[in-house]
Amino acid sequence: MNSVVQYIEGYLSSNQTPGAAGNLFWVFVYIMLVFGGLSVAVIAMNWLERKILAHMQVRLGPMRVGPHGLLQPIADALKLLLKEDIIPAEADSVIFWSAPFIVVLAAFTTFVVVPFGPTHAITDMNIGILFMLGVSSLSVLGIVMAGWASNSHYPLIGALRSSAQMVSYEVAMGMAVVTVVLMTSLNASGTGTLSMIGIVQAQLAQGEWFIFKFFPLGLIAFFIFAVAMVAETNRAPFDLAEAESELTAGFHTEYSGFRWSLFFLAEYSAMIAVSSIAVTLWLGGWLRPFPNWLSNPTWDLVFSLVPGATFLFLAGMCFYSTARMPKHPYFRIQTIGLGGFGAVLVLIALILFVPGVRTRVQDVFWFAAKVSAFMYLYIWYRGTFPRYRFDQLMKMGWKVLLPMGLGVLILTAGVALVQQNLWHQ
Amino acid sequence: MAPVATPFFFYLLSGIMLIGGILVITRKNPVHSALALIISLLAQAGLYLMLYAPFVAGVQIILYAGGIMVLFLFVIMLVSIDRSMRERQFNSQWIVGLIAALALGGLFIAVYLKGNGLLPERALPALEADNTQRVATMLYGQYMFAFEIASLLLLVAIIGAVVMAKKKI
Amino acid sequence: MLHITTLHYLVVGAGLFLLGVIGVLTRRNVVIVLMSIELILNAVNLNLVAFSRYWQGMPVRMGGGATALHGQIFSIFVITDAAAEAAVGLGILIAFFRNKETVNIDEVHLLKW
Amino acid sequence: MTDRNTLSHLDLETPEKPFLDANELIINMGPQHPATHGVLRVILRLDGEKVLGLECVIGYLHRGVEKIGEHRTYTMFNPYVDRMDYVAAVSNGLGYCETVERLLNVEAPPRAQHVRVILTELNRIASHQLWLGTHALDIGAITPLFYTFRDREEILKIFEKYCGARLTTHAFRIGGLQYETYNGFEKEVTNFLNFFRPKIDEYEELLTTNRIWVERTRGIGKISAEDCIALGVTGPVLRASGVKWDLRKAQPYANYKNFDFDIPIGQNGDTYDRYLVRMAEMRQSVRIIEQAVAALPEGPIMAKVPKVMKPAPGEVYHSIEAPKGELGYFIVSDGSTQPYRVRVRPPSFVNLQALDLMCRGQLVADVIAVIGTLDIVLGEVDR
Repeated sequence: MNSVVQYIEGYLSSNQTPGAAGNLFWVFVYIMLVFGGLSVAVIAMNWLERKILAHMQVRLGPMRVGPHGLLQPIADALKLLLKEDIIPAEADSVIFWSAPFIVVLAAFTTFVVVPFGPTHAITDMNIGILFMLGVSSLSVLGIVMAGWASNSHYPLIGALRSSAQMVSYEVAMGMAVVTVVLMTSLNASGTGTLSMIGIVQAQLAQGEWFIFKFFPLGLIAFFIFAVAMVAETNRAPFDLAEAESELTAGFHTEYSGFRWSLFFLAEYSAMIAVSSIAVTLWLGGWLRPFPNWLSNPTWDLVFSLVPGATFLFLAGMCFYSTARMPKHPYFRIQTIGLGGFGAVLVLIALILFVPGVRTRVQDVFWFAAKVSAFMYLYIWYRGTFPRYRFDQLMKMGWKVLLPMGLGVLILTAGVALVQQNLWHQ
Repeated sequence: MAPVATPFFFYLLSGIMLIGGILVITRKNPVHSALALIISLLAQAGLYLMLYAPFVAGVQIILYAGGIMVLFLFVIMLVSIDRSMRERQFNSQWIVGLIAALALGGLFIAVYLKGNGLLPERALPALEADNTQRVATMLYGQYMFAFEIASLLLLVAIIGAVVMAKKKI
Repeated sequence: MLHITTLHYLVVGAGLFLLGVIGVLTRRNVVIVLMSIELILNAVNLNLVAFSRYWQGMPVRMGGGATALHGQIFSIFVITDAAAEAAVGLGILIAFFRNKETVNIDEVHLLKW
Repeated sequence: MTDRNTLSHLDLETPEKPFLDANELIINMGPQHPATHGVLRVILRLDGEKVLGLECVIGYLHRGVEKIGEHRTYTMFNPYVDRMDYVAAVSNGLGYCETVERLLNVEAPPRAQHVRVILTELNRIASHQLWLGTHALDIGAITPLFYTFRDREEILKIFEKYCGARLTTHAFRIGGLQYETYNGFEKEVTNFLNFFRPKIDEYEELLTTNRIWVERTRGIGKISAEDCIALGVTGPVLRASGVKWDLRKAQPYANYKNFDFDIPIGQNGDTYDRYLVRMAEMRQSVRIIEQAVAALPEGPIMAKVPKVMKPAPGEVYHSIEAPKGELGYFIVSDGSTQPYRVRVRPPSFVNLQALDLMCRGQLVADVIAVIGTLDIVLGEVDR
């Protein structure tokens, strides 16, 4: 028993990722944590998207299941699991059956290298960002398989559209990513890195997020990536693959029940994955704001209190809504539920205030906060923009983003060369 | 990180790879063949990782599995495969072809049996850490010219493919 | 056999190569023939990377050492060529299909149409 | 005149040569499809995503309205016409009542005429709102739908208060109105106008300068004025092609000649212009209602019509400017209590004929946009 505690303590004091340390037990724990957290994030995202979109559209959104519809995603999940799983008679059943799993697998596997903190990653790979782009590009295969196996015109067109779209935007995305990789090489040794953790550490060492590097070059590269990542995940305004007004539902038209929910899960996981890439590459990953400038112990303390304070604020909102609930017996359970949810949030906040937890977890908090900003953007786009047409989408990818990416890459290389030469003199 | 259970993973991955290869050449439906090929390619990427070539593995996944095979699937879906699936799958000279291939296999076996001692076993260093940087240095240093020619080749291939596949230019 | 040597990789590569050759020589469907060519290229790649690994263990005076990554570089070039080959091959296939309405390779016996 | 070839019918009878083209694809869009506004079935022949031609298959909502008219008395047939263009039921009723009034040689009193104009124009706004919401939804902007439906609710409330129904109103009677306006009708309508004016700006803010919206609509589904006239296309579609033709000005009915309003026209005849024309029409409708409410006269609401209507034998064709275009009624009387023949010229049906011409050479996504911009209601197409 004592040795177990020592084992855990030994890990907690180490400063390596479990993968790099070769510690299989902790790798397993981390995989469970990441995928559990991811599932919770997808569920929360489902609720938030419906709520935020509803409020943008002057309506309330889900209000029935649980207080303010908080339990709606669970009800949805139950409904999907209990639905009949239909495989069309003429479908290629093996491929039809396996396509959703490939999509989900591709979306989940990318999280192996996402750094939630300097030690909070399942593993750190030498080819981290390459691995992420490669594995996320495998989801195209799942989509093509789903569209083809359904043996129906709409899914086929949806699959062709989405695969063409994803393959095209990967090119522009790659250009933006290479720009960042080039920026990481601005150190004394002159070699860059593809490792996700290495990229964040390079930002820390250079004292600025890469979005501000060589202003406006970093910003343009970020913009290219931010556009390409929306296209890459097939979300509005680039949601042609599942344009409901044209192709009913695109490649998953023929899917129902559990398999459909897997596509849903994969879509949201992929959104979180690409947002994680954007955060890691341009927005300093797990770094708190101003890690170099405001670096005395007082500021360290202040910033490490922010996560707990955020949860306290959310809890306060919960209690405020509880107080505003109608005083009617019909709403009693909902009021109690909302109050209970607030209490849970307070509990989390209190745990986050414990000094040992505080310092370990605040990295994850900053990372999650940055990612959620992107998630909000996704919802905002969806509420605001009409849909692009396919040729316009392609034109944008190949004629606007790609030349822009090439230009930024060349300019960055030039500026970096000049700076590097100055360095060595 | 030290490699774990190397023989197990080697046999697993090469088994998947070879089974995938067999499926590629025996399936009736080209889509099934393509998917088997993708599985085979992914297993091969795993083998590259075991050989401490992470960059090649990454390129294999992005380019082969994510790029070339999507192109294949695209074309298979564009051309109608129903008719060819109902027809004879192997050509009339298949026996001759098989014999020729097996003769080549015999040649391989002979070579490997004969030359087994040529490759003495050595203690190999684990070199994953800066593999990508080294590959980059070589690619843009020593092999600069070849790299440029490769890019030219790709350009020609793009133009050629467009010229051939497009009805009206 | 507990230790995996270079020879193991070479044998696996040869097996894959053979499968590719059998596919090219026996199948009628152009798409599958093209895929078999990909198999052959991949078998070559596996050998190249395995030899690259082998050379990393050789002494530096013989051209080995940690920087002996020529095999990996070559495999990258082979992948590039495979991409070019696939693009052109599939382009030809589409043109062929449009004119002949078939994907059978033994019906390609004219040099013009 | 238009070139015959551009209008030549799509030949679907002769079977396609199999595998002639690796890219050619026939897609059946509808009748159950989220973007065909009901039960329209469109057979698309595609080259990849490009439309080579299309054919509409209609009749899924056919209820034989014209035939029913021959077996009902003039009064009994009145509620049936509401079921044709159910989003602009008031206009349908106005057209029918006015046609029968012409057959009977009676004229509705001025107050009735004014109320008719107010309700018809309110209905025009409601119809355009529904068009805007669904059209934007088709193009992928999901938010305008909720905005327009929120505001359309206010109009429906006024209808409900006036005649008890929200959608199929049956607001008018032959010879005038059945109901006097309720207390505070003028005030509520004025309130609505004040509420609605900034809302049009809100819609326009979401869409008019939205880059994606402009890219999706400008130059899409172009149709020239000549083609419009050759095909008999009317309404906002015709006006967006630059023809200043509005029956409210050209052949004033009700008492539209007393009101001052403009006819908005476009130049390019594309989807974007049709959007702008309809937005401007909403503003003009607000202007008309404003004047009508201000000048609402006192007086009777019903002209003297016989209890049993037996119009003298004869025939009348009368048409009005419905929100979707020229809505015409051709009624033949044989002197009995029932019409000998009722023929309706529905704008949606005629406008739908332009779909093939407008979609040729465009992409699948544009077919959706063009169906949306034609603003068809299948109840009216199939009758």
